Amino acid sequence: MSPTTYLADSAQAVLTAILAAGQRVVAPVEQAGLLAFAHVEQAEQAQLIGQTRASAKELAFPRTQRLFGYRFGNPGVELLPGEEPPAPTVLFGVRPCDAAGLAILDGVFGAEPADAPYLARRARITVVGLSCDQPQAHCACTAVGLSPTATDGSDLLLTPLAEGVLVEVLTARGAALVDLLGEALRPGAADKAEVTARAEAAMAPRALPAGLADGLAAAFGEAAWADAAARCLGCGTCAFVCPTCHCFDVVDESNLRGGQRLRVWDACQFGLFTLHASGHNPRADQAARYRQRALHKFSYYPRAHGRPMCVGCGRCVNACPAGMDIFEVAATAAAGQG
Amino acid sequence: MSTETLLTPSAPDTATWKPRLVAFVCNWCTYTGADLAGTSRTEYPANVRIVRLPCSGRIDPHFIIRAFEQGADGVLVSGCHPGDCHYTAGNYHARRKFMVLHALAEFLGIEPERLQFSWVSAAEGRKWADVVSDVVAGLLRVGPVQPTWGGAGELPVRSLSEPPRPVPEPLDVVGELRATAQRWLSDCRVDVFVGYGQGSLPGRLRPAFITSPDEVDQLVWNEHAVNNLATYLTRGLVKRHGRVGLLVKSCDARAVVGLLQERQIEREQVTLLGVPCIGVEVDGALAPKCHTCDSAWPALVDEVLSAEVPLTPVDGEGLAAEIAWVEKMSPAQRRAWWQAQFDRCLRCYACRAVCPLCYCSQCIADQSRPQWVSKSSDGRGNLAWNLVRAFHLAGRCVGCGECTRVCPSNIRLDLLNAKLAQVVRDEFGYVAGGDPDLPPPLTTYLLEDHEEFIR
Amino acid sequence: MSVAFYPGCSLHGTGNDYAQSAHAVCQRLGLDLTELEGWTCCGSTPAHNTSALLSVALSAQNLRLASDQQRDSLVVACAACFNRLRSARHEMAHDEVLRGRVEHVLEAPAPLDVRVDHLLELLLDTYGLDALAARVRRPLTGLKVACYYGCLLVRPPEVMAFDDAEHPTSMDRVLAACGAETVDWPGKTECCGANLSLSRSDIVVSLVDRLLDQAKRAGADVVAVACPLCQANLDVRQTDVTAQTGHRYDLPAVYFTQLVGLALGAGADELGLDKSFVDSRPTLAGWLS
Amino acid sequence: MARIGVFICHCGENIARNVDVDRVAEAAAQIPGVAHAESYRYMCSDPGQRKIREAIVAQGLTGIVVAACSPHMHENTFQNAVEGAGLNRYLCEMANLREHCSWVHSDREEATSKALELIAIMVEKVKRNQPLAPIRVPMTKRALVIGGGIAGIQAALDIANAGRDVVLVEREPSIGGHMAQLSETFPTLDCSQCIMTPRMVEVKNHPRIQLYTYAEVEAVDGYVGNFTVTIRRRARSVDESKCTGCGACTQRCPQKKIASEFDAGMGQRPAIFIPFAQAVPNLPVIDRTRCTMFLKGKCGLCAKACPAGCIDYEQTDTLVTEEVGAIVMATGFDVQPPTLYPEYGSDPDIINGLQFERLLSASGPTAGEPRRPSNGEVPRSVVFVACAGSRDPARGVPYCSSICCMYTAKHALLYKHKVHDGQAYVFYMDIRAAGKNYDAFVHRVIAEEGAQYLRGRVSRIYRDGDQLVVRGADTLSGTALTIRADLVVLATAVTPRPGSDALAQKLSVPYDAFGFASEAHPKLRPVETNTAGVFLAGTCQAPRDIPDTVAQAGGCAAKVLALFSADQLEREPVVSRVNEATCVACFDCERVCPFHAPEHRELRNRAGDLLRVVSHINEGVCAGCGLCVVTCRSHSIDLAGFSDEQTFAEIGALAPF
Repeated sequence: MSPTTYLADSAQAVLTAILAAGQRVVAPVEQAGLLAFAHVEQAEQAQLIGQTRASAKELAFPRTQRLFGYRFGNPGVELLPGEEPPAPTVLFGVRPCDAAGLAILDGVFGAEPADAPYLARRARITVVGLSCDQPQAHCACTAVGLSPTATDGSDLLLTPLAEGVLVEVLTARGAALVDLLGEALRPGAADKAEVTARAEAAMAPRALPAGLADGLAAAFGEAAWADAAARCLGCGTCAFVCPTCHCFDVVDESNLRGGQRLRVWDACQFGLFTLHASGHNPRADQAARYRQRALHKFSYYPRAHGRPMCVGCGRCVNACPAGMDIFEVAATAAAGQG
Repeated sequence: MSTETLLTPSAPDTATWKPRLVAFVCNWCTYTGADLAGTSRTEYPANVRIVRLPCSGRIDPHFIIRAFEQGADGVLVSGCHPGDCHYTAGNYHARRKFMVLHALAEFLGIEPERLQFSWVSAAEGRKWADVVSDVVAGLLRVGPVQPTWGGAGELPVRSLSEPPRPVPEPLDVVGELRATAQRWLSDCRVDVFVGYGQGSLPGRLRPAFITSPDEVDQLVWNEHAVNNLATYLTRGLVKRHGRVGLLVKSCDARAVVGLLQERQIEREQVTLLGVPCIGVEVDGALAPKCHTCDSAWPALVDEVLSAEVPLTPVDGEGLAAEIAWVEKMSPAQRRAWWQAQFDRCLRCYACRAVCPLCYCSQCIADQSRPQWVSKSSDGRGNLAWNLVRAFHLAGRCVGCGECTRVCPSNIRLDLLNAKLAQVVRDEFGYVAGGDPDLPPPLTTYLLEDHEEFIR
Repeated sequence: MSVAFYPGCSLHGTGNDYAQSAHAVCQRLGLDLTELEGWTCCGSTPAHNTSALLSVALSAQNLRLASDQQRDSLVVACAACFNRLRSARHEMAHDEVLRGRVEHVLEAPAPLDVRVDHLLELLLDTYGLDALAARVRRPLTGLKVACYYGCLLVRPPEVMAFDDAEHPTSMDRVLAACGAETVDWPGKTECCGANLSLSRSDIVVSLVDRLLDQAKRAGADVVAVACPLCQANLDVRQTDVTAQTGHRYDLPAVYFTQLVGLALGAGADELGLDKSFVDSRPTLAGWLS
Repeated sequence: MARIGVFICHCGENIARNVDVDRVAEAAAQIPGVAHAESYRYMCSDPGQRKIREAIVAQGLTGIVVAACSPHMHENTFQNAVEGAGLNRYLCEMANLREHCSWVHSDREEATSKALELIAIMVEKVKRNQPLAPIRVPMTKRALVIGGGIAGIQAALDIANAGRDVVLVEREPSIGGHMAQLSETFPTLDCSQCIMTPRMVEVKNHPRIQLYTYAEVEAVDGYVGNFTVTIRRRARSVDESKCTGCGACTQRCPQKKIASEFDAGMGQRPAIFIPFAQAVPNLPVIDRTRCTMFLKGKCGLCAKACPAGCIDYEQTDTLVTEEVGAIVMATGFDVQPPTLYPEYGSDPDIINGLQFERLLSASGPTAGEPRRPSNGEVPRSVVFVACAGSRDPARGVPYCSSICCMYTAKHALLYKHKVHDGQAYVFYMDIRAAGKNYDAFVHRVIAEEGAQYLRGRVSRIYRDGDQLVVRGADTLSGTALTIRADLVVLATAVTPRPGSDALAQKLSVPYDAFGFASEAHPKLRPVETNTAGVFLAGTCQAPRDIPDTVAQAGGCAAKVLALFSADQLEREPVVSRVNEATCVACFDCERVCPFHAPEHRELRNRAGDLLRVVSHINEGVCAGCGLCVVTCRSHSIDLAGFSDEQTFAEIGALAPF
């Protein structure tokens, strides 16, 4: 039985070893002034400080995914396969919040009936998490029961220590990766509590009120949603940068000869999201749409799964063009009810 | 055949490649001119496929984009000579639209050979044959379209902005701002006052909607007041509250002009409070739009806050310098540069959501019969979306820069907008956001509009 | 704008009163009229009767010099030189083959960057009539002038692009700005006989007779000209006219620059008023202080 | 599910020579959605058409592609054939295999594969075609004629005599136009007024003609069959209902020396005047720009003189509105003044042809005796100059004014008839005498009347004492000429009537660079315009003489009556339609539409509350250009027959097989 923790010189060194082992790696890199997950071939390309603008979900749940193709004959239609999933990949440098997001998506897409295209991609991904030692102003993982060093969703978790990094092996897939890394890892253990405490202390205090799930559900009919959502402009930024949002649309694109059926990201803040073919829209205004987002995250999902559908990465707060803050809105709405 | 090749062309076999030219032509002149080439048995290359439409004014730029998506190597647009239009003015309007499209295509690095325009009359069968031969020869010269949209790889990134400038100390207008808002609300002059309040993150402001005179203390003003509040005018604000009081900077006021011009609001529904502004902050520095802003004082306003405005000379080139930088690249480089940007587009439509002039109740990007813009967030759909967005704002964009500020993927939408604003200014002598009584430049024309780009 | 003055051969010979008065005028107006260094013959009539290439190349050579000397414009007083230089420029601009041949001869690129302007254009367009009127010290009030343009200044219209070819008024406007009264007369663009003066003086005499007759009938005190050959024909041939037809006119033919100079306060000698056969000084006495 | 039939025509050998029609038919049958494909030697022949009709019925086809010649050639033929089999005619499209393929590509392989693609494109389109029904709009069977010259009078009388009401609007105080000013007409030398004035009176007395003189069209709204016209009736300052036309007022007016417009400045009139003796209506009008009462606030002599008390200095312009279904534009022409060429100078004895007409007219200021304006003497020598502005792109107008050759010949003849010993010279470029008996007339003037015709141009005209000296060239003899003349008559260029361009804009009728209104087609639709329901008569369209003008006016009347012959208007259904649900009412469509088809439609709920205002395209006006469709950013407008979806489908078929 292999040990469950190792020590290494640095996260960079671990990455170097993974690349040396011939693994395909996706890691945060800087592109046009922002951090994004991209394919790296050298460890130096990776940027291991800070938060990527978009979450890590795209690798498993791409923006656009071909479900299948078809070709028109005369008569008949010939079906063609869907996308070929990418080669096995190590997703390196994933923050604990993003890794936890993948864990939530695994639950959603893995539940029966299981989502084959997602699982096909997910099965080829090994997640190497990287604990947060420099949280940002919008970070809120502690408010949703996670921590800067949480292990959810990671196969391996690296936690920077005063000297070197602690490598926690969390899954069999993680262990398999470790087996490829040879001397870069030394068996050993360290306590990450101090790292955790220091990072948490650096975070702005944010908390969700107790009984939020029920409070929000009770506030469903409140007129206050309209005020709360007044500044929301109805774009999809919050959903698209969110590690846990997973709504999608299915569209066909075709011409005389054939076409393809695609799955593309969708967002509940779009007016079109719930528009019926009849022209009726059950969520007719932005207030209803914003309420849906808040309740899905903090009421419906927690009531079913026992935890919020939010990992506290704070991206939606940071990226919102209009300064919407879902924590603030949810707390206010629930409190207003009480 | 794989599914890719059904919709998106794969890299052609250069040995057997023959250019595919799609010609969009008007029914009365060019189609008939092509008929005449036939009756005169004037031979020309068989590479052309004609799509007949009633008028060059009916040739939608989307058709051209779609033709490229469907594997055309080149597109030829042809109609009646000026003065010959069957519908009197269709080609004059078309000429303006194509002037803008032509400039946009060039700016994006699409080789000029691929997008050609001509006037061919019903009597010019010979000219039709010559034009087709010539365009096909041009396509042979530039070769097949490389299906590069959608997989750019790494590209050199350069920060284009002029050296960042510090943000000046904000003017102290808060007291008068609150007092004015209070007065307006107390006097029932407005039912809601829209200004800026403190955001939930440190150093951020966000829109604030004040409906009671007691709440005016929530209003603040400083260099973080970035949002263009005019956007809210077409987002149900009037319907929900009635008369709106709106705090506007000079750039925001220009957007209000656009909305008046396009009849989206009635002047009397809105009471404008102008705030003198000497610059706002984006990404820790003075916003690029402020480098070249020459007016601290908004126009059109009903009242204006008083302040001592320091004289700051407008000496920057702002976006013009960056446009020039982009234009210095070769077409291929330009194309790759833009492609890398568009590839990042998530299709979150934040650019659309914040734009004060994107107010359609149903955006064409959301329509599916026909599907104007591919919904896929890949090279194809992203190119179409970004082209359409820029084209629809040509002559209308007031340069508030909100789209670029909010883009989570840092796409330089402001450069596209500013380039088209340049074209509209240079070609049609028009600057958006000035006079609410002028017609928008793409809804009018002059007989003497330039047409050097048309054969 | 930097200009060079192209005098041409006549202005250094028979027409030196034209040159004298042109310099006097420009000096008083503060216009630089430095001669083009190293100028040569424009080709005149003989060249283009001999060889089209030669006539263009000779003029082009002078334009080349002006270009080398960083001049934007070549200012010309003689109507014939003006015609040749502007024609050469026009022909080079419109005939690529010819341009190539000229470049071969010049061993240099065709100097199309240099404009050719007549002195009248300099006063009208560059200096401006209002500015000119403001500098007038002795208005020519009461002096009736028949402005005579002749053929070369205005024709062919598409090449010369100088005023209305059939009814030019530029000289009229310049002299009106100086206070003179210009008369409307039918002869302003008729031919004076030009260089037939030597070979067929009979023709010249009959043409001059008609011109003087028309000017006289229109009430002119003097005829103003912008060409040394026109001046010579209208001036020198008056005795022949009298001898052959019995018509006596005693109508002075003066350069328009002499009249402008007069208005600007220049003296008779400075303007070369002593150099003509029909003495203009008695007619102009009232303005010679 | 679409069941498309493809019918490929050999066109004899025209298509079959370069296109392998059998292979195309075979491949076309494989195109998704194609239920039937066949080829035939002549598809447009009766048996060919029968094949189409039979296949529609037998195969239950839902759309037809005829792959043959240009749709401009046979679209109508095949639409009729399709309709004959019970299928909507707009479910038929044509693929142009002849003009656009077999005739221009000689490589049989290339032409064949292109032909198949052209068919695929149209198959994709026709799958999305919608059955369309012709548009029917109600119609006001009443015509407006603008301009009361011979063109307008003829059109008005023809329409009225056929039993339809006519509104005739004339800008001047009297109808009659230029023809009333003329002396005698070429080549027959009828007295112009003698043939004109009875027609003027007929107009006035016609029960079906509503005449507005001294009035202008202020605004035109609506569309064919349904125009609303606002007419400004300018204040005559005379009460029409009371005035008897006795003329007492005009005799008392102290202002007597105003140049008469009717006499083209050759005669004079008072400030209150009846333009000419036979004016219709025979009513005076006060020229307020010259009347002492209006300029100085006192006078009132005419009011005192009027026995009926009908002078009304306070009268104001009034606006009247008329509903009409068709409009005839007959605004006529003007001639340029005789001062175009500075080298001719401006001399009282240099006049234009119209002024000479007045000098020759029995009703003119000299009672038909030609006299010199300068001194009233009879000219002994007259020089006529043709093309004095026409056909001179450098300084005048480039076009031929069409009537000058003939009226100049007539002038020379009339002058010789009146001044037997006078000499007439005519300078001309060439003689254009293309009408019936015209050439004979010119020859008569030269040979029998002794007018001296000189082929050449006049370079200069100047006064010499009492006479004019005309210098010119006779290019036939190669000599320069100097002619001493007492009078010079310049045949100056015919131009459109000032203001006719503004009127054309109101009518949405295009006009050329000179201001002449443009016909819809120079050969086949010479009296129609591109604005349905608006027709052109006379010289507002181009210079022409009286017989042509009268014929064209009659043509207009026939077109108007043909339009009125149906109970409703029927129009091609290729029109734009607005999706009211997505229209955001920016009204850019209204800004770009050349035809003013977009209207503002109010959407109300059942309680009648205004919900929104949206654009609505008036189908009666829409010409189907599609400009609004492209301009609409939300694409809330689409064009039937050339819809966005159809076009996208065509583009989707462009990729190679």
